[in-house]
Amino acid sequence: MSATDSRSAGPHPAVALRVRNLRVGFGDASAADVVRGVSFELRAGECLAIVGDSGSGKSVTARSILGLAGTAARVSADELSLAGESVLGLSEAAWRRRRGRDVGLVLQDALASLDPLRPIIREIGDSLRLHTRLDQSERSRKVLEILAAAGLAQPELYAGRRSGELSGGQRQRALIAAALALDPPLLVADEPTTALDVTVQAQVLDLLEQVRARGTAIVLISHDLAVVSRIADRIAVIHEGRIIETGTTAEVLQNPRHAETRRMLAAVPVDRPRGSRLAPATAVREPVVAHPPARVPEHLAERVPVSVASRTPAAKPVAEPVIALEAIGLSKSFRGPHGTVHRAVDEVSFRLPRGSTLGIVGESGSGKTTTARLALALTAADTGEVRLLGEAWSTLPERDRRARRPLVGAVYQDVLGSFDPRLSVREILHHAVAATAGSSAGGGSAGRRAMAARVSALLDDVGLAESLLERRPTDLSGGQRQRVGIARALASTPQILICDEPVSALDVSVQAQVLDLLDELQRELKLSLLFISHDLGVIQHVSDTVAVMQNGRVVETGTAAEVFTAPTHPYTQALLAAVPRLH
Amino acid sequence: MSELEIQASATGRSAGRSPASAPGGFGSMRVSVVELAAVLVAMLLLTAAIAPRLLAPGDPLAIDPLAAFGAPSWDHWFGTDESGRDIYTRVVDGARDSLLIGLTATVIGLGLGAVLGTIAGTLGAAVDFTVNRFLEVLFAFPGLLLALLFILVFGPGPGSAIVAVGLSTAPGYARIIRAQLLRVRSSAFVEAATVQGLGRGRILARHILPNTLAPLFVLGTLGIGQAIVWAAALSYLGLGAQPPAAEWGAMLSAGRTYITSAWWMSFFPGLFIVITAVCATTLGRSIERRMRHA
Amino acid sequence: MLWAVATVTFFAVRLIPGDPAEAILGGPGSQTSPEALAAVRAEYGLDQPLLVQYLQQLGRLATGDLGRSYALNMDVGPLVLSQIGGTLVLAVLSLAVAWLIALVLATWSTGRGRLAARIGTGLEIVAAALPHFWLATTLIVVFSVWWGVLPPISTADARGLVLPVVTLAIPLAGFLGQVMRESLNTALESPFVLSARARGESDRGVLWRHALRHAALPAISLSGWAFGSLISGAVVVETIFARPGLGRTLLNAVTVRDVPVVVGVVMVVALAYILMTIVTDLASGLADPRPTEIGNGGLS
Amino acid sequence: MPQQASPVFPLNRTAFVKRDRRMPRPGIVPSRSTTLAALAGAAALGLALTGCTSAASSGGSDEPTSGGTLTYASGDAEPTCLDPHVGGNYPQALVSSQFLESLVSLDADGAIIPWLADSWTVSPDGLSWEFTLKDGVTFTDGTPLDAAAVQANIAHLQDPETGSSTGYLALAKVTGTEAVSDSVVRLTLAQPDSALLESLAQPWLAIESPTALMRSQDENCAAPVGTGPFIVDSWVKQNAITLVRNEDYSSPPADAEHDGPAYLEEIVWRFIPDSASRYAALQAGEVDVIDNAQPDTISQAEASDTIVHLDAPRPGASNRIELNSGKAPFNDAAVREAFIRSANIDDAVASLFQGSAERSSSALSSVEPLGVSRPDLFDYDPDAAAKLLDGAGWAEKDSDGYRVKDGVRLTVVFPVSTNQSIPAEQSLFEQIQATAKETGFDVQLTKLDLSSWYTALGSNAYDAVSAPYTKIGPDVLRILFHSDGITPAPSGYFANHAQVNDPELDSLLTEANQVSTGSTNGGDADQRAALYEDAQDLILEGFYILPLYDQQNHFLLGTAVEGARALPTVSTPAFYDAWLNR
Repeated sequence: MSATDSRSAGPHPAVALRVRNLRVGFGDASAADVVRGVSFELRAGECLAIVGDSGSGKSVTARSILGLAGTAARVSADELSLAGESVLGLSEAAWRRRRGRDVGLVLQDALASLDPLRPIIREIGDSLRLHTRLDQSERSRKVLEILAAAGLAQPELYAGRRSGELSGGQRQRALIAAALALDPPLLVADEPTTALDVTVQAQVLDLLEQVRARGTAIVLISHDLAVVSRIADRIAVIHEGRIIETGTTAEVLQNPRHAETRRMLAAVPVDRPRGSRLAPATAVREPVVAHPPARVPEHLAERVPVSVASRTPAAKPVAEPVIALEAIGLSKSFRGPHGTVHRAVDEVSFRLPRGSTLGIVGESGSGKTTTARLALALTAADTGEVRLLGEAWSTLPERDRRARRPLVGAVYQDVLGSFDPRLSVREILHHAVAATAGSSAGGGSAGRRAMAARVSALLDDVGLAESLLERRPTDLSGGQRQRVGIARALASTPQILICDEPVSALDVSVQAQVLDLLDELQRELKLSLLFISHDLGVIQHVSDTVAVMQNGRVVETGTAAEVFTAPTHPYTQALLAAVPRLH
Repeated sequence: MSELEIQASATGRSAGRSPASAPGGFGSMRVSVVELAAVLVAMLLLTAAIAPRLLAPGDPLAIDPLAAFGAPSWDHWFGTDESGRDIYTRVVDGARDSLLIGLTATVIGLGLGAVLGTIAGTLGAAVDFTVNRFLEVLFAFPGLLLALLFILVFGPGPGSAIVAVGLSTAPGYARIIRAQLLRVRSSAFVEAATVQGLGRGRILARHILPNTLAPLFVLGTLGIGQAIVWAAALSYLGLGAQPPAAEWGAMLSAGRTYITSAWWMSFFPGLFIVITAVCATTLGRSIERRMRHA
Repeated sequence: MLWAVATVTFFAVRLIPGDPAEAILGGPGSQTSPEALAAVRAEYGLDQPLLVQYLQQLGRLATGDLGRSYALNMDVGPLVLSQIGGTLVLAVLSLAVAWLIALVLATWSTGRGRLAARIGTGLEIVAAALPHFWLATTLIVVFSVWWGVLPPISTADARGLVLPVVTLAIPLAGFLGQVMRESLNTALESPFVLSARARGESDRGVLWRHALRHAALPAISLSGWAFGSLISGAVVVETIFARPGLGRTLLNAVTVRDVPVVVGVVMVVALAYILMTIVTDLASGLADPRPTEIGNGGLS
Repeated sequence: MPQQASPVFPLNRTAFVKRDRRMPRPGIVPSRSTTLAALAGAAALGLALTGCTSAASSGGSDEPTSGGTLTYASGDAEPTCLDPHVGGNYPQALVSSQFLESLVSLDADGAIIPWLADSWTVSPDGLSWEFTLKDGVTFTDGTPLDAAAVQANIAHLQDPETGSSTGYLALAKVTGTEAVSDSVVRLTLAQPDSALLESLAQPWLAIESPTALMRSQDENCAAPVGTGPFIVDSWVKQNAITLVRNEDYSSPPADAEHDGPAYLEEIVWRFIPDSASRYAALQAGEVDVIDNAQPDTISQAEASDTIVHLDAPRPGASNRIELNSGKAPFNDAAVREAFIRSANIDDAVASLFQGSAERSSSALSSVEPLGVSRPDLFDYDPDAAAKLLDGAGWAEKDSDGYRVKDGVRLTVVFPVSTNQSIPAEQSLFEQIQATAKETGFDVQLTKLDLSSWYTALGSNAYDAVSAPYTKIGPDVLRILFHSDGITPAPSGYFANHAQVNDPELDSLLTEANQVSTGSTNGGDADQRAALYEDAQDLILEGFYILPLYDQQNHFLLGTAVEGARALPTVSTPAFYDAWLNR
């Protein structure tokens, strides 16, 4: 590998990539540019992280480095050079000769980024086929070497498989291997670890670290400062198409100069105590996120008489049960493809005390989501039961359970899919209120006024402007959608909120706002939260108690403090070790 | 994810996609020239169907044997047929019958398909199984044969042709509707409604059916074109509209005999069948695109 | 399944007004004598109650005997066998040509800008709207009458196949092409295509190595349906181009109420359709080896 | 219209001769030398007219040359059985004329001439007929043609198992057969039958090998064995019948042009139901002869120099619209006449048939020597029609312009068979519909397939109908207009669509049929002609039918085809004398 020695050649290794005043726009010339003058440079063996929120222009920047911004893109720059050679205005044919050989690209979703119909050996072999004169058998041999180098154990076993037949980690390794097949001096990695489990994420970051150590220059694109801080030498923060801050990783993390950078740093939930704000009130563009601290439920009750009645717990005003939700020995199996039986949830028990948050954490396939569905009584458990406020819940027939459903709200990961696509925000909330208020809201103009008041109260609760009422969810941003989802869950004035990965599809900074919102609502409305996530940082931040799941079982429970400071189970320890932190 | 959105939207739409810049709904997409043309053609066809005399003041049935087989000319834009009738007038006049046949047949097919599909999708596994087998059987019949059999049982005529085309398109619709229903039924928003405590019936009425049946409009628009072609095929086989009605399929059928000597007799009715079908398809597709992006 | 087809067909055809015995005696045009009619009724069991006839027919079908044609003075089995070849050749060739046209059109017009895509889509929509009988006539006029390059009827050599195949293929290509284009565009926008480009793959390479395969999937599963529609089309095309085949047999049989032939042809067509569905399922499986259901998804 | 009941030349043939000078003509020229001269003239004329070199260079010979394959494209339905004894319809006659032969034939003047029978005699009472067979004729399977063979054929036709309809009815009066000697066969009749020879001349009563008739019906249907100039070689259903030359042929009819085997080596008999395809195939040279040529292609052919037109109207009835006198409104003769007077046929025929069909005003085909034409009865005269209707009580008109009586609209239900009426004829009906509307008739046309059409007739659900009927000789009148024909056969079929029920007519027709004649000449023949003339006057003056034109039967031939003609019997094409000049 030729690049290996270039790094050790001297204190100033060769410049691998130089970008000066890159501007990229789409559509009409009148439309605002997405990238508005980005400049940076990168030397061999160096890793530059470009960090920014959705829409900040970071991916477009990454793609422009490979000339892949798309046919509709207008790309201009004062300089764009790879290893000192300008690539501005290269013909498509010339670009093709460089791609894969001079620069490689790794995308986020390996499942979709590798052709699902072709075995990975062919996918990786394509780079060799395109840029070398190796014959078929030589290519196969080389691919196995590359896969091995990418850390894939037993490459000969997996090389013939398609991306869908590999695990997430194997897949991502294969994707990186494909980009590195010709050992290009520059690698562009666009969110390479997003949506991966923490342990896999750590492995992938380790792999990238090795690649960098071999002398490859890496441009790492991410929205998560914690992730990049692990391997980046320097960080460039991009915001609205401009790089607002660049510096070594240490400089940026410790002395952020720009407010946006500070905001992004603050949004990282890891090691942030329960209840502390992740998003500054001023940094949130939504109009009413900042609640007046004095606000209490009674304040709402004054404005909306209807909700007073429904907000008051229906039963047991005096001796309220201490446990909001309790799972006792839950098990659930699914039939697999070849008659195999897969035990998704295995003897799971937990307790959610009233007004507190129970975080369930685990990697994909650990049974978290099935647990959530069991808790919502959407599927029946094979054995065990879920009790709600000390009374039967999962064992009831659905008809009887229906009356108690308003007590439990749910917030979903795929919030867009959980909305009826025909409905506007107003209709979604109307339906939600009507579903529980049912008869009490009644008809007539009084009912309509009460309904309108309730809907605006809900919007107020989640910090959304009324101007969004007529929108459809597809026209909202990810954060706004999740707020609408929360408002819908609150419509029935539930006592318990079950949140299944509510923030995992969101950027860190938006995630911070949603987490803050949930925290506030919990305190204001005395909600009990069952919070499910694969992200230990999030769980650590939101939970009072934590249950760690692996392969359908709860392997460790305890208070957040116990679990995160003194984990007893080796799996928990491994998870914690893998959590990206701000270094 | 959102980065990919930009990639996807790189073809023309605003890449920023900030909420404020997307007013949403139909207005957000530009109307293309093709769509405009389709709307215009559709309006002309509707005018022809509702008030044919506006576009062609003549009598579509007026014969003039001495002017038979006239090539297109200033007096007769589309020429004359074997009885000296003006083909332009007849084509305009035929719009009503042809559109009516296409429309009614599609409505019947869709309606039947919707009922079958809904029954299959809602009344449990046993019914689903039965209906599904039934649909498979119907599907194994070539559509034209189904129509032929129907017409032979109930006799030829426009009514039969309409029902026959409707019948033979119904299995296709039913399958689409059933699949859509199953998809909607297992969708996250139906689950969300369950969590809200809605009963099965209300979920069905409020969420599942509307979302299943909403695409029917588009499906129908796309289907009208085919229905018209099918009905024309039946007329061509002499099983559709009866003389002297100026239905396009029947005109085409009559004109086919004279194809080597008077091409205009079959060309223009055929052209209008194709234009109508293309127009319906274009409109259907554009509505679908808009609904998807709305 | 076949039983259901047989039942539906039997009763549908028997509902048709008219006397099959007359059909047996060479159609109503001939001036039948009552004696002959009676003889024929007895010979074919038409004097039996309908239910008995139905059961008899089912019994025969179960033993693979398709019965005897009323009108053609021969057994249905050999008749169908003698006619199926022509239709199969026509259908298979048309399917192949339709695929070819759709592929060429889709690949030509993709990635060449909006105008090419518009033209491609437009051509597909128009093609899908073309009625077979109109297309056939137009082709005959142009290629046989005006230019005299292709025969308007079936011939011993392959030239006679060109026009009928093209007639059937063009509308089908319109449908296949629309589906193919849709999935081609989806595939071209997917991340794996971006990955491939990032490896230095050319437009052509992306198309042939990646996108086309994805584009072909829905079109393959559509081929079962397409086969059925080709049989419908064969009814018209075989008549116009004077080709021997099941379509023409069927049309003739339906018009003279030759129940055994109608049932026989429909059975064979249904069987062919079922086989075709199996073939397309296999082909889809070959083209897309991914497990169809949840399988190794999130749970493993 | 000069057409009268003259026994000479039917007008159409005259017209045809004028139009198609270059054509080999359907059996009008008695001697070979004249024909050859005519052929030579035709070739010369073709050259002179067109200057086309292909005709000259591609052969250019006036002498018939042997060999080659002729491809014939039929627009008629494909027969289900090639043995015309079984059933007996026109498509069978078309193809079986190539390989089967009858006892007698007709010459161009409609006179009976010998074929397989050299001569015949009839007893004075008309009940016994003796036919002397031609010597040395063998069937193509080697079986000799003898009296026993004829006996076997008549037995075959009369056997209900055979399922014969046309032949069966034609032999209705034959009660017995007897082999007088090897070469003389005697038929015994129950009553005299003046139409017997005409019946025997029909291809549906052709003589087949008795050995072959012993085979199963399936085998016999697939390849009947006769004495004809060609032999059925193979039959691929829905595609083609291949006929090969009979090298031992020895029995041409008396009006044939040569002796010995046919010139053509092979005939490929194809079925092309679509008329446009059929004509296109002829134009493209894929086929040599087509039948059922449509009027527009005929006029195109007339204008072209590569296609020759052969017009051979079928015998029997003319094409006519029959008015159902069995029920209202046409049970009133005045209404029938009003309808006839309100229909503008002449203009329609002129525009639709473009000169290929002549207006008829006879119940019989113009090739029938005994046909009576009454042009005066069938003029277009809407004023007269209106007066007739006024007089018949249909004086009022409703808002749509249709006549009404007692609140009932003057409606004429007119089912049209798409199988039996060519498109031009269907258009003609539409024009009648349009012109009759002006007088106040609401003509309701319904296009039906054959089965539905027969059903409509069988259930008496029609007021007007048009059905062709082919039969040699005026006896067809008895079938179409005798009141016996009103009663449907068990199949629901009946021939008297006009539902004429006139005892006077019945007795005329019966009597004419039983005139004892051995030939169509002499005193008996005159008596027969007179009876039929009276009968036709009754039919025409009763306004039961609206005659249109002869049963159209047009063939188009590629220029390479020489010497083809239509047999004067039922106008089926004959290729015995045909040869290919290419």
